[in-house]
Amino acid sequence: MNPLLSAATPTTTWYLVLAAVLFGIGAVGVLVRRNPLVMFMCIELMLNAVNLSFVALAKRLGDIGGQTTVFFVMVVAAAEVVVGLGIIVSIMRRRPGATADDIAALKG
Amino acid sequence: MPPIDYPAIDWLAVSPMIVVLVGALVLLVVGSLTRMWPRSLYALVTVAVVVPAVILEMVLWNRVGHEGPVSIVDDALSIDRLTLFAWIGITVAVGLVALSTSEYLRREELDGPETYAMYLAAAIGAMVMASANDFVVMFLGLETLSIALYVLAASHRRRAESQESGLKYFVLGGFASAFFLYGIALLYGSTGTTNLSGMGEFLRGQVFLDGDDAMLLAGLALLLVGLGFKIAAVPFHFWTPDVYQGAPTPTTSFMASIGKFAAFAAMLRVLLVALPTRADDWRPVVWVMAIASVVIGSILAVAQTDVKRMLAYSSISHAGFILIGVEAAGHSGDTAGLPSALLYLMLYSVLVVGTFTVISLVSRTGDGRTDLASFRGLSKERPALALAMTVFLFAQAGMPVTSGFIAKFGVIKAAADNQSYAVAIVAMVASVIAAVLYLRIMISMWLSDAETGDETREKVAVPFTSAIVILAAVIFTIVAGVFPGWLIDASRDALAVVR
Amino acid sequence: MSLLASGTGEALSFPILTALVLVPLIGAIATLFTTARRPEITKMVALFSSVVTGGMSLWLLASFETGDAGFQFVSKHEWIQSWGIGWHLGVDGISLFLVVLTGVLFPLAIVGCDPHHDEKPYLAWILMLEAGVMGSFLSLDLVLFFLFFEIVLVPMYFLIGRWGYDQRVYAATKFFLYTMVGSAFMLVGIVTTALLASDQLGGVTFDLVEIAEGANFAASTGRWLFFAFAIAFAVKVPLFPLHTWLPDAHTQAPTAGSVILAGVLLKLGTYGLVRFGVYLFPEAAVWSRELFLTLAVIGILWGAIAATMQTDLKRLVAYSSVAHLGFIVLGTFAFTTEAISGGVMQMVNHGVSTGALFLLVGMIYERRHTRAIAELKGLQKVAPIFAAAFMVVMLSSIGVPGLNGFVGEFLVLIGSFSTARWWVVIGTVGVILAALYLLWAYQRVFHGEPDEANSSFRELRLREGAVLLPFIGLIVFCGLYPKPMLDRIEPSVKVLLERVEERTGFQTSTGDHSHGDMHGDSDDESHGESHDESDNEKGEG
Amino acid sequence: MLDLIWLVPALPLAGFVIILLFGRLLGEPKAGFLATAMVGGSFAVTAGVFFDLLSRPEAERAHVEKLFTWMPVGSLQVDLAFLADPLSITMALFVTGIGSLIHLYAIGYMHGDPKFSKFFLYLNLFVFSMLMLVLGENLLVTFLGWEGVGACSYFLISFWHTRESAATAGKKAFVTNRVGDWGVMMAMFLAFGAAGTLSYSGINHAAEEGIISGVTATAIGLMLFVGAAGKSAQLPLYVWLPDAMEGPTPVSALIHAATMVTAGVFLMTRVNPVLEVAYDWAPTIIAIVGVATALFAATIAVAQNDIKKVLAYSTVSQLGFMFLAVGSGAYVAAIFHMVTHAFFKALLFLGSGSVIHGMHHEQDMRKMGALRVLMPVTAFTFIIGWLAIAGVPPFAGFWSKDEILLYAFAESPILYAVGMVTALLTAYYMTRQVIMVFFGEARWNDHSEEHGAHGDFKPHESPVVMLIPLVVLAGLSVVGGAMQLPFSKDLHFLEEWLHPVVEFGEADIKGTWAYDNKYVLLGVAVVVALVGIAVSVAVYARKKIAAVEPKLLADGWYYDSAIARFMGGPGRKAFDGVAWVDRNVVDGAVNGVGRVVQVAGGTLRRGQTGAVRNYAAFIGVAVVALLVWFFVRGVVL
Amino acid sequence: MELVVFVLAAAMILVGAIGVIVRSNPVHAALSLVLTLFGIAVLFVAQEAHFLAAVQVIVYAGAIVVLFLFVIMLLGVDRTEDIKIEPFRVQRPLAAVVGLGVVGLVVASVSASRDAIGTGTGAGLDIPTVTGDNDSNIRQIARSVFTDYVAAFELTSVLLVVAVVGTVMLTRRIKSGKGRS
Repeated sequence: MNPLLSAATPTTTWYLVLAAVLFGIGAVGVLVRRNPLVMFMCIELMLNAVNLSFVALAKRLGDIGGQTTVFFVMVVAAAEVVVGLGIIVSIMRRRPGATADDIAALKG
Repeated sequence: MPPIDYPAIDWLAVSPMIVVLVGALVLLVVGSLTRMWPRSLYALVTVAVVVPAVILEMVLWNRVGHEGPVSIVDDALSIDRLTLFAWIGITVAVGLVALSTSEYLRREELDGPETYAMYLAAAIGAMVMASANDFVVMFLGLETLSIALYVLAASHRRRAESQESGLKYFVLGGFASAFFLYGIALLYGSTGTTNLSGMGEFLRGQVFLDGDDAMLLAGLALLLVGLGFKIAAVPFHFWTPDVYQGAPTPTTSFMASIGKFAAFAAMLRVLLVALPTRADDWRPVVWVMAIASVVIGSILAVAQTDVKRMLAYSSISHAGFILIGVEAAGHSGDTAGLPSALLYLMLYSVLVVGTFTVISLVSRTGDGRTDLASFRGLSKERPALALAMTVFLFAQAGMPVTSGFIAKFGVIKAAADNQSYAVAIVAMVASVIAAVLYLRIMISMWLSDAETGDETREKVAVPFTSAIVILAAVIFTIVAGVFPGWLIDASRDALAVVR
Repeated sequence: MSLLASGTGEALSFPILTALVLVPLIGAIATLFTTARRPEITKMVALFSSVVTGGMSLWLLASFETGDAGFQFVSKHEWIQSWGIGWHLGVDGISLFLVVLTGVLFPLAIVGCDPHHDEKPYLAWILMLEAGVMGSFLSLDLVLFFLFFEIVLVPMYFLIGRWGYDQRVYAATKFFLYTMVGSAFMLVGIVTTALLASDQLGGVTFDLVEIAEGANFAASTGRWLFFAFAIAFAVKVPLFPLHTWLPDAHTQAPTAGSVILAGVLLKLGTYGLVRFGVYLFPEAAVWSRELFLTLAVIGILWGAIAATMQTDLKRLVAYSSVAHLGFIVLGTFAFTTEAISGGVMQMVNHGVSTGALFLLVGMIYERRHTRAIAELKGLQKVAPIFAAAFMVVMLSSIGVPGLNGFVGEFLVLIGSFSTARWWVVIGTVGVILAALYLLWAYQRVFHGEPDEANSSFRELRLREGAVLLPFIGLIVFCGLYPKPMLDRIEPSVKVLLERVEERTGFQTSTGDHSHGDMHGDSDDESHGESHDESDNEKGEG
Repeated sequence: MLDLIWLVPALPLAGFVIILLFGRLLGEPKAGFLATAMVGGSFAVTAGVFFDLLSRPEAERAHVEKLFTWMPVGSLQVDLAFLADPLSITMALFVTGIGSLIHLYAIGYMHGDPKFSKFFLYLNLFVFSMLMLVLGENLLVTFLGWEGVGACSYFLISFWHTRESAATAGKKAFVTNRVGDWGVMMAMFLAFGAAGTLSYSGINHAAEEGIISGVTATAIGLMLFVGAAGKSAQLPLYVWLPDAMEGPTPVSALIHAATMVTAGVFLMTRVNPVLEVAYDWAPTIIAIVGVATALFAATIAVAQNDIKKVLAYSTVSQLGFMFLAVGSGAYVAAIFHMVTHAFFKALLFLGSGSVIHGMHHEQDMRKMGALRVLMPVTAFTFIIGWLAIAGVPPFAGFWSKDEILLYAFAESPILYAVGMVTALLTAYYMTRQVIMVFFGEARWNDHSEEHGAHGDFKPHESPVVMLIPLVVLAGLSVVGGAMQLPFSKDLHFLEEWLHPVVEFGEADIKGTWAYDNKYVLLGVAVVVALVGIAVSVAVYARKKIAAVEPKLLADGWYYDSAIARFMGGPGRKAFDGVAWVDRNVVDGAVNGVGRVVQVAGGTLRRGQTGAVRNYAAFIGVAVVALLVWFFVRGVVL
Repeated sequence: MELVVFVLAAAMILVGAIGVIVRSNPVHAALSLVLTLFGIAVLFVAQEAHFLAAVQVIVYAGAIVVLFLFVIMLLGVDRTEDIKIEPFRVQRPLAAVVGLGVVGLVVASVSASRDAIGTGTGAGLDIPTVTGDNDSNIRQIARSVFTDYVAAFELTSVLLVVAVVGTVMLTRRIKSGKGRS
């Protein structure tokens, strides 16, 4: 075992950094993907990154509030997905196979 | 296992929300179980729900005056005059929007109880946002409002634009919510609480060593992103024109009035209750956002040809004005900023509902005729409607004797009170630029000659319920412009927030 | 010393000033409730309310206490208490005649001009305009003034935009926006003034008199504030180089609009400079006088030269306004009793003569449907009485002694000579140019043999003559016997200048003649030094 | 009687008002007689005042009649008041006297004109204004009249306004006069600044007391002279006067010969104490300008063919003489010459009018000749006027011109020499005119066909209303010199009379060579006049010498056309330039701001692509910016 | 041990996340998302959030991703998206700026103040520590939900109502003709 590994126990910071990276990937995903469904997924990634942060911080702070918050966030995420998918379904019915870039009649 | 120590609930304090919630559920349940209700009844029921809510809010206003502000449900909600001011504004606006929606839905063949239930549910979200003393609660309120608005924006199923706006709003809203939430997480990490007043207290007692507050500030930054998105401030405004234009017009007015009111109330609370100690950090950001909003909103508005879109940009500019008040409120010892922002919101809400109600009538069947040409000849066809629109537009431009002037005056005064003269001047000059767009609409209504094809257009119908809304808004706009004293005093009373 | 001291004692049960504002407003609303099928009733209602207003203004003139410098008929009520804004109206020698002019001009404009379509809203807007203008001249509260000053734009916008000529929308929009830019600065200035004064006054108030009497601004602050006000007024006046909205607005406005615009609206700017610029910020006004004098003189010449080259008769008259208003500004910033009194006279006189000129041009347009000078010819032969009326008004505008235009101009120039010598020397050249452009225009329009299109030009009709008669009467009367006016104007001006002198040490009187020689520069320098000293005092204080 | 002085201007004013209201009702000729009666009445009152003044001791020969306070503000207190003193009454006498004669004449001259009554309307208004000018107690009342006569002159020059040239001439007169008015206004400002008053007595008193410093007095004097140069048609502002001949001939006689144009001389005389205080070079400038104008105009007159143009340039020239007098300090001589000039020049003009009338509005002398037979009275009176102006003793012009030249010599022999040359030229061109019009062969028969309507064209003598004034004026031209004869101190009636106003007199040149040899000068003058006449006769009657009428002189040294070319060329371009800048730069900046906003809006719009991913990206960038700011605040700072 | 878990879970998370944004087929993306969600669930366990880990797997990985897949199938939008082409030239550079910027700055901020974390006086301090044995995680959450967060909890009911009604509103077929009346 090299000393780095042995010395290293993942601290809260590690989790936070991981969460930040995940959040960043999610954000980049929203920017680069054109399929609205995949964009939603990326938003889910971002929310999960936040959840991860909350949980890690809750542990570090010794406060259950962070975990409770994650619980609520999950509810919100679920609700968002439901509604978001609803919107997509109603759009896709009208325009099957449209990408996010195609849906740009309103501009200027 | 120790028993759960349920928090005591001050039922009177939450009664307005309960009334609204009950209204929403009644509409939903009874409405979906029965056949189509008679014309306008859904809207009238909504109004009937709103009226007692407003009354209760006034009772609470009085109570808070006597007993002082309280925080209830384990500090999750603050019942102070900031809350109540916002609540009154929100509920009144809901009533007005509901009334103006009634005939719209009939015309567009979308009638049903769901829209009204959605309004009321969204109103609860908005009320929660305005009163939340906990970030989690605020986030949930925000999401309730937002999700309802996503749905409402996309709810005109015959219009592709409506669905497009719903999708855009949803994607960007979700994106911004994630930032907002991340901001909450980082603040939580730095302070150990999600409670606003708790956070404020903690920060007051905390001395940060070098760099220790970096996470706090990063959280603050992300929080401002979320809030900036909701209030539609530059540079988070990109959704606004598209969504305002595409959404069904009553929904647009809902967003512009209630949405903005709730978001600003939440913003004020976050910044002034949780983070007043970091005012030196956020004030410059708000300053930049304010200036950028007034200027860019105005400039972009000038280049438009669609009235709804113009007003969307102008709402960005108005948001900038309100941000000036917020910025002023960030100065230590300031007593003018918060009241001016609230006053602006109250006056603007009514104004914007009136404006969009007119637009919803002019947009004619299909809700598509919102370009400038559609307003051509309105003064001949419907002089009273054109006159009302003129009042609204002048008010938005900040002409005296209308509420718009009082609103701007208050904000400018707040800025001047804190020596932010540059902001004040930039804002006033930008409002001149914005005046161009109001003038353009008026030119269409009053000064343009009829063109071929105009006479074959569908005539603009002015149904009774919408007329009531417009009349009420006009009266309020002028009365508040001439006798604004009571509103100013009320907004000033809101200074005593739960800290 | 207080300007208010004598005025408040007035025990008048009837709030005449409030009525002056409200009667036209009520008239406007009443007009809207008349039926469109009976236009004559609409017109009667409108005319009635404007005549009542005019009558009240004349009554005001009659019962005005001559020799009393303070504000009279003061009407002071709480309005927006929480912001310290009050309904404070009052009239003194400076505003009195502007009020009367407003009261007299509007009925004449209503009678004398025909909108041709949509008479009802037209009259309503005119009456609303009257209320706004009255309010502006009477307000003694900064916000109240701003309110009226700004609201005036709305009726004017519609009057130009709806009843104007082919370029009306452009002109109306330009007018509206241009003026609004100025107001934007003024609003910030007003708010800041009140807030900065509140420390010295012990509370925020927008009351003009209280601020002016009770507050003293540091030199640099006062200058900034002054400029915030001055920009708005400079646009309104309009002062070179902010004048280009005016030719467009005047040219495109319907006749009544031009008459009112030239007659009273422009005076809001010059009046504002005196009432709010000089009165509130004497130090800054004195400090910046060279700038304003220079711009005024440039305006005089520029307006005159530009007027000479116009091909549109109305545009020519519009540019002549730029030149004439330059004289008023020149007088204002000369800070002598004669000059400012002359400036106030000139405000009224310009209103009368240019108003009449626009009426006449409007009549030409009614008959010929053109304003192009090139298309008019030989009108004097076919319509000698019309030509004579035009001639009298034009001579007044040129500033021929014995007519009213001369009095103001002369007093401005002679009054300014002691404190602004070289500006006067140059500015007086404008007198020459006035003759040039007006006579040249007159020659092209009225002289010569009328061609076919012009030979059927109709002679002045009775109604038109009846409208013009009061104008001509005023032109001659004020030219020959301005004493009653000056007697009322002078005390207020004197007090104002005493204030300027007291605050700045600027030598305002022309009284000392012992060194009245060509070396005027040395005088100016000594003035400069003295007010520099006072700067320092205020800076420390 | 003195307190009735207000009646003097009031009567013509009343005439004006009556004709204004009832002019059409009165019609021809009643309007004319009414107007004449009013001016005549005015003359009578003036005469009464004159005798009243005469009956008083010299010190009391000044009376101020205040009507009301005109402009009281601050330290400026201007009354509408009249000053009856020897100078003003002298002026008023000849203004009303000659005025009434010319009114009478005009009744005949304007016969048949459709605007007959309007003509008298203007004429009465003019007399009123002129009386305000001369009777004014202060500079401002004078200025009122000053501008009033200018306006009336404008009306009357362009009386036949359908004629383009008349309209242009009127405008030119007014505008050129305005240039002079600038000077008068400056002088008023300076005087007020220095003396604190505009009243003549105040200003003159201040000058005498030394309150007005030399430099200010110089400025006042020169500025007034600028005004006088405008009104009295001196270089460089004389250009309007020849053009003013577009007006009806009675107008030329009244306004552009006898009265209005002398206002400048009057004004300078009025403020002579100020000129006395001024630096010495100031009057010298006036004298030089005067004599230069005299010579200049005389040279032009030599080559004119229009009967009125000759007289117009002659007027300019004679006015130059008056200014030479003023500049030399010979105010009395100036007034003297003004009066005599009024007599004979009015006579000449009226005579020419009579000729024109008889010739059916033909003004070209080349188409005249031998008219003495057909128009005997006109010819006779015209010849008297000619002798008067040519300086032949004992006619009026000789005495007054001689007195001026005497003073000029005392000032400087050069001035005298130039004056003499001018006198020579005057005799020459006036003789030329008389010969061309009244002698030689009749050239008008040749052109009879040109007179269209009048099939059998034949010049005729004028009606009697026109001849009476001619005769009266001829009489005055003969005896007018008696006012002021050089032979003895006792014969200096005018000097004596004006003494309260003009203290400067013959005593002041005592001891100079000129004074001691004034009879020599007298003789030289006679010789010069006769030489001029002789040469002219040789040229035009005997045709022994070829006539020298170069185009240069006929076109007035091209001065007028140079000005016209400048005004039409660079001047107009400059004005156009200002208008261009106004439109494109000043207004262009305004519209430019609007365009900038629009362009900015258009550019920013492009960021609003409609693609939700772009929006997200922009928001993301803003997030990064915010994070950077807060990171900087938190960590770096 | 902890390290190994963390590294493995982090690898799952990141691989899954990258999979979501680079897999051109939406079905694959959804499946990658499942991977990430599982990885997060693992870390929840590592951070003593047992209840949340369960919910994460059941609700998130189970219900939500299934919903995604369902919709993909329903709409037949499982066509691959050509992610090599980017119609907006600035989009990817901006994305890079945003990604790197957000990650970099948040990481920098977090590490700058890493020592300050945990100094906060949380509102939940009276609740026994997460690691304590005296109360299970689920109980603690329950207690927290019904005391401190009862308002939020109640609000979720509204939220869910909104979501349900909203979805109904959005997806209900439009009736042709003159509506329901």
